[in-house]
Amino acid sequence: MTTVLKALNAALHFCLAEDPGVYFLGEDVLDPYGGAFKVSQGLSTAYADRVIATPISEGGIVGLGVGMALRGLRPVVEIMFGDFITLAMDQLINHAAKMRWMSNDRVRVPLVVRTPMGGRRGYGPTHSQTLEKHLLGAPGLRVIAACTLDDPGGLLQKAVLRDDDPVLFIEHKLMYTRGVLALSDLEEWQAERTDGVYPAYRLRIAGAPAPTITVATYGYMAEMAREAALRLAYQHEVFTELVVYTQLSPFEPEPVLESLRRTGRLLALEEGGRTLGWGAEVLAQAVEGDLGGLRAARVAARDMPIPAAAMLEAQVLPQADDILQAALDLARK
Amino acid sequence: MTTVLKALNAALHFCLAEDPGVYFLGEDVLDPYGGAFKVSQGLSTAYADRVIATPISEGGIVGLGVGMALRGLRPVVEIMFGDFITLAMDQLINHAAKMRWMSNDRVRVPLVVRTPMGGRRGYGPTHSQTLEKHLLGAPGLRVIAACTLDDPGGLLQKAVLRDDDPVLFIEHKLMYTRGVLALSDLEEWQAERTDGVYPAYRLRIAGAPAPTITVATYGYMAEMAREAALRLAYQHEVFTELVVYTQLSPFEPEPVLESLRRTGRLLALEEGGRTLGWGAEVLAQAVEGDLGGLRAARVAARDMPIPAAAMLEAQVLPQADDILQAALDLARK
Amino acid sequence: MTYSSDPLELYRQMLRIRRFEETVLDNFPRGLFFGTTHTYIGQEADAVGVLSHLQEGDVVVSNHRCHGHFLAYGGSMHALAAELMGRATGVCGGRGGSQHIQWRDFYASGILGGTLPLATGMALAEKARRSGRLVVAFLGDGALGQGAVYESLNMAALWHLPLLLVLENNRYAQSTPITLNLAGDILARFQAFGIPAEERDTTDVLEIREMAQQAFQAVRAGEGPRALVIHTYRFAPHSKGDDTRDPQEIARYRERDPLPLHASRLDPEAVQKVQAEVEHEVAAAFQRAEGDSAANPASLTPPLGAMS
Amino acid sequence: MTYSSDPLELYRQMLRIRRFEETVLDNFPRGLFFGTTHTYIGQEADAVGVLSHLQEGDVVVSNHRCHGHFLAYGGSMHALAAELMGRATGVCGGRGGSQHIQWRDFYASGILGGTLPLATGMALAEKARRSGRLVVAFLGDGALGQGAVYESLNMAALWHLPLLLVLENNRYAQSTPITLNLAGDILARFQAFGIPAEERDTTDVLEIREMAQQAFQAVRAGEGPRALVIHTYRFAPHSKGDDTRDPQEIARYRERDPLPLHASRLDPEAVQKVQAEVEHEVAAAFQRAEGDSAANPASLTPPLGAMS
Ligand SMILES: Cc1ncc(C[n+]2csc(CCOP(=O)(O)OP(=O)(O)O)c2C)c(N)n1
Ligand SMILES: Cc1ncc(C[n+]2csc(CCOP(=O)(O)OP(=O)(O)O)c2C)c(N)n1
Ligand SMILES: [Mg+2]
Ligand SMILES: [Mg+2]
Repeated sequence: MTTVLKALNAALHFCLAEDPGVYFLGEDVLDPYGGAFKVSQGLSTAYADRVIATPISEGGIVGLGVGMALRGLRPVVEIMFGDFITLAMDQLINHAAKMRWMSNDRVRVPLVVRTPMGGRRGYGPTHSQTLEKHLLGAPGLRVIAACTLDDPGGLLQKAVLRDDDPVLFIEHKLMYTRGVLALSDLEEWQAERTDGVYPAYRLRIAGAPAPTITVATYGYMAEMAREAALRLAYQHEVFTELVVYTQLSPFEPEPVLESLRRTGRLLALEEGGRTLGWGAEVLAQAVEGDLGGLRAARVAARDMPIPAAAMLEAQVLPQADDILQAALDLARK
Repeated sequence: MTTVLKALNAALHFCLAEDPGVYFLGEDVLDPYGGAFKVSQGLSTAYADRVIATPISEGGIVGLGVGMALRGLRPVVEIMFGDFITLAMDQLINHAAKMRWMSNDRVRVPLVVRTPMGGRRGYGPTHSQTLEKHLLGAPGLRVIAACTLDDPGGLLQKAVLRDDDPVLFIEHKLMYTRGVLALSDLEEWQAERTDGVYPAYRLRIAGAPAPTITVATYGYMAEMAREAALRLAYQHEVFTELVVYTQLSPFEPEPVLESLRRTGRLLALEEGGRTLGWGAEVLAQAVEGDLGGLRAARVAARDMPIPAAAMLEAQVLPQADDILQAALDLARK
Repeated sequence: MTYSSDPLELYRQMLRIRRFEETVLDNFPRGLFFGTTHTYIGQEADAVGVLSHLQEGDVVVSNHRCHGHFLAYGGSMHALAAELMGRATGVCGGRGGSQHIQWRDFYASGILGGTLPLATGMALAEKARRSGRLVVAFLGDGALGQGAVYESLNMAALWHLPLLLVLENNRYAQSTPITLNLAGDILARFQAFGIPAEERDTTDVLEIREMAQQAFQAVRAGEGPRALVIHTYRFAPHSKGDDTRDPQEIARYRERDPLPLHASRLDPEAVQKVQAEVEHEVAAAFQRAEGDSAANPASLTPPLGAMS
Repeated sequence: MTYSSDPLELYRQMLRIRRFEETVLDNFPRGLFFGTTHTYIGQEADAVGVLSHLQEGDVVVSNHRCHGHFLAYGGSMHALAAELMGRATGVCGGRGGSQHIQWRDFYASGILGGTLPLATGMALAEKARRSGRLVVAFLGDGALGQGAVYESLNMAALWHLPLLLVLENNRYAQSTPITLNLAGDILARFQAFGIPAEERDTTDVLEIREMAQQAFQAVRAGEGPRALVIHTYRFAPHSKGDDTRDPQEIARYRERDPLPLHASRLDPEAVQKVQAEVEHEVAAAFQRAEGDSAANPASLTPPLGAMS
């Protein structure tokens, strides 16, 4: 079984091979180092002139990518830690996302900015955050989050080769070493994929009774959600349906609404901070969906910086037990 | 009647007079220019050594303010247009907001960053945005929005003189020339203020029947909400209760929940883009509030950059008619 | 596009900008425009002198004060007027307005300094594609406050990119004199990043053209970035009516108005003929734009395209 | 706090850092620490030499590689060890971890370059309060990629702030050699902003101390910012095990290890005594920290305080 790391790395190799316009840029991305999280391993050896080690200039290199994209290339820019995406917000929000539209659709910005988010490794307050929530809802910017399901490499590949608009591509640090789970390999689960380029996935425990809770999530939290779903089913006879998104923004409510029409209960999970997190939009769209009798809750990080010490970090970030508890509370409502 | 502009200006004069630790910094803030929107008029004449014209370095001057605050001053930093706050996101999210907490509460960051947001003046895609949504839910950062009601100057004054944590203080460009409305002067309205430093306001049309819709909003949209509420009442016999927030983040749900318990219908209004806007959090908290039979909707900008041409801009930003229509739809549900 | 080096044509280009901008300022009170504007009056020699070296396909990256750059680049005066008026026929269909102009290989944005990383990336792309094209990026003295500028200088120099930086030091950023904004030395700032730079305090279009010649050659020859620092002055307010500068200072700089300075070297009759032609062109452009229909809200497309 | 200029004490300070860092690296595989670390091994002379000029109340702003700065500043070795272990007794109660250390007038953060605006603001505050204090800010060669650095240099120079910049060029940023990161010249970058700068390629603590002397004097005398550029080398990996540098290169630089270099000038017996004392201090610090109780989740406070 391939890992998410290998899948992403293979996708980048494929993209560079496939299209001579693809460039890969970032800090410390050259071999033998191959990037802080090793996603770029081998790229510079194979494509020396299209893999560029950049200075430590997160804002600058995202802007660089915008300029390259505007002139017909398909750059992929790596931001070493997602925490530093704050340095590129102006380039993302005021340049990358607007250029096409401002030009009356005359130009395109086929840029991918990849970055690892997430904690649980004790890296402390500036190296553990899940900050994509601050970039959701920026018009003109697509935000995609990989997960272990199906084909994370293919997801990246589509963003790089087929998407003519800027994509912020989120990876969770803990996911890299996890195995990729083809839908057909998910033996305990009955899994479906929505249509569309960046699909959502619907997962139910195979053979279980009809679910009474819809769990909407993405990224690494989908791992925790699967674990929680199994415990909920086997230990508590509470049955859930997971809806795992890959496209966070623009948010497409239909997959979650479709499930909610059957369950009426919604649990949104994310590792980022609760307030104005992705889950807020999920809940908002759910209530706007006029389903009648909707009950909903969120599990997310406490609205707090992320401490370095393991025992503190565990208190701030959402844990499997938190999911369990929230689901049980919801089931009782 | 004083204007919001005069009130904010007077508050700054007061703060500088009151506390020798208060400093005012920003681009073009010196007399006779007095700032792009004239909020700093007269300050540099009266307090020459504590009012500093800075280079055009939005990130740098916010960081400068963080450093000043850490060393015991109370800096107020003006960002000329709210659109440029993207350049200071790293300083706000990774420095200002975390310093106190990371230090185990050893230090404080009494910094105020003021900035005008909003469109409707044809300034185009990079000078018309309402971007505070991208900074809501950043732990350790308070986001306050002035409105015409009550005492916008007092709000700023509290942020500057009494708040030991970083505050992002949002002003809407169109509000500057509006008159300040003391609650007691609001003759058509019955108005109440919540307790707390940064209050919320509850407004009902005086003598009207019990409201059936709660309208949650802030800033300049509160002006449009009042106008819409009057039209709804007099033309459509739909009665609303407005809940106008000044503290956007951390979001305190109680004022809106309290009203919702009576109305069951929620309309959230904001000028920023709909997706993951402030209204998403309002709706999410409302549904989490388990009120039963909640109906809710949002009025916000279309998820689109803001065009320069007047007729285009009007299509993208929410208008009074949009509020009316949304309220009527909601009333029928 | 071809760019003329004929002195009379250089005069025409400067005059087109001047008369366009004056017409904009004159008509603002009429409510013909919505939003804001930043005029180029006084600085015309910069754009015209520098861009006279452009070749087809070269890229120009401009800033908030972009009308002059755009017209010198070869942009349509009518389309620019229409953009300012919010007409469907505007350069960007009314979406961009005065500060956000995109057409062919010309790009302008109102975020100071933020355009420099873009220009650097564009230069990287042109180098990568071996297109032989170069990128000319304009910036003002005030934009030197932005960190993004230095991130760009570093990368452009490091990778020997075909980027020509044109710093127009008009001595003010909005209301703030350069002395309150800038420490050290402008030229040294470029040089510290390994970018050869040259400066001139002039409004003479021929001198600017001549100064730019070598820089263009070096950049086009693959020698990496170059910077031109032109010390100049704007005669009109920062945007519309906001001028707090000493009127005597303005008057002093007006004495070296680039237009009469250059015109004095030309055949007066030819100059008169050009003046009449430009007068006609400007009037026609504004008239036509005024008659065009307003941008149509139904034309607004979503900001993300469909995927292939 | 008092800072000694006694050569033996300078040696002790360097050794304290060295042995602390070595102990951290040795113990990482044991799972004693969580998260990451960046050691200062090889660069000890920078912090010790420069900070020997500190006076009570002076401010130090540090970066991700902060242990050495912190110990030279006078921070507690036990509290630092405890912080790395996530103990309640850690400098910041376990919240900050290796990169985020705050104590008295010492501040470190893991966002490269972003600390420079803070340092500039602190210098402004000290100047405003006429405290006579100055701010020393450390940064690495890699941090020169960040635009925030130049925004800060500009402001610090413009306002003559009491800021001393110490650039430690260890020739690498993580895995990237400086030649791939930096165009032009480091010294010139400071000078271009009007900041007098001096450079030295040395690991000699006395030389560094001497070089820093004048800069401290000038900054303290109100002459505005100064920069020191120290060309040095780190002997250990960037963080824990990630070293892709040529072992021969490392060996070459190890020949000018600041500790034996300085020790060779000292009385061997005194050195031995210091070594024994430091050995004891380090062992005791780690042992005590290991015995301390883990940070208590119940101690987590909300990130915003109550208002007065
Ligand atoms: C990032 C950013 N900050 C501030 C502004 C507001 N602003 C527009 S023009 C200007 C002055 C620019 O000065 P300079 O770069 O010298 O250009 P000039 O206007 O003199 O041509 C300012 C502060 C902006 N557009 N973008
Ligand atoms: C804004 C930011 N970008 C990237 C990083 C990741 N990072 C940590 S240390 C480092 C290299 C820093 O090099 P340098 O400034 O030379 O300091 P050194 O590690 O050599 O002491 C990098 C890229 C970071 N911490 N912050
Ligand atoms: Mg200028
Ligand atoms: Mg280094």
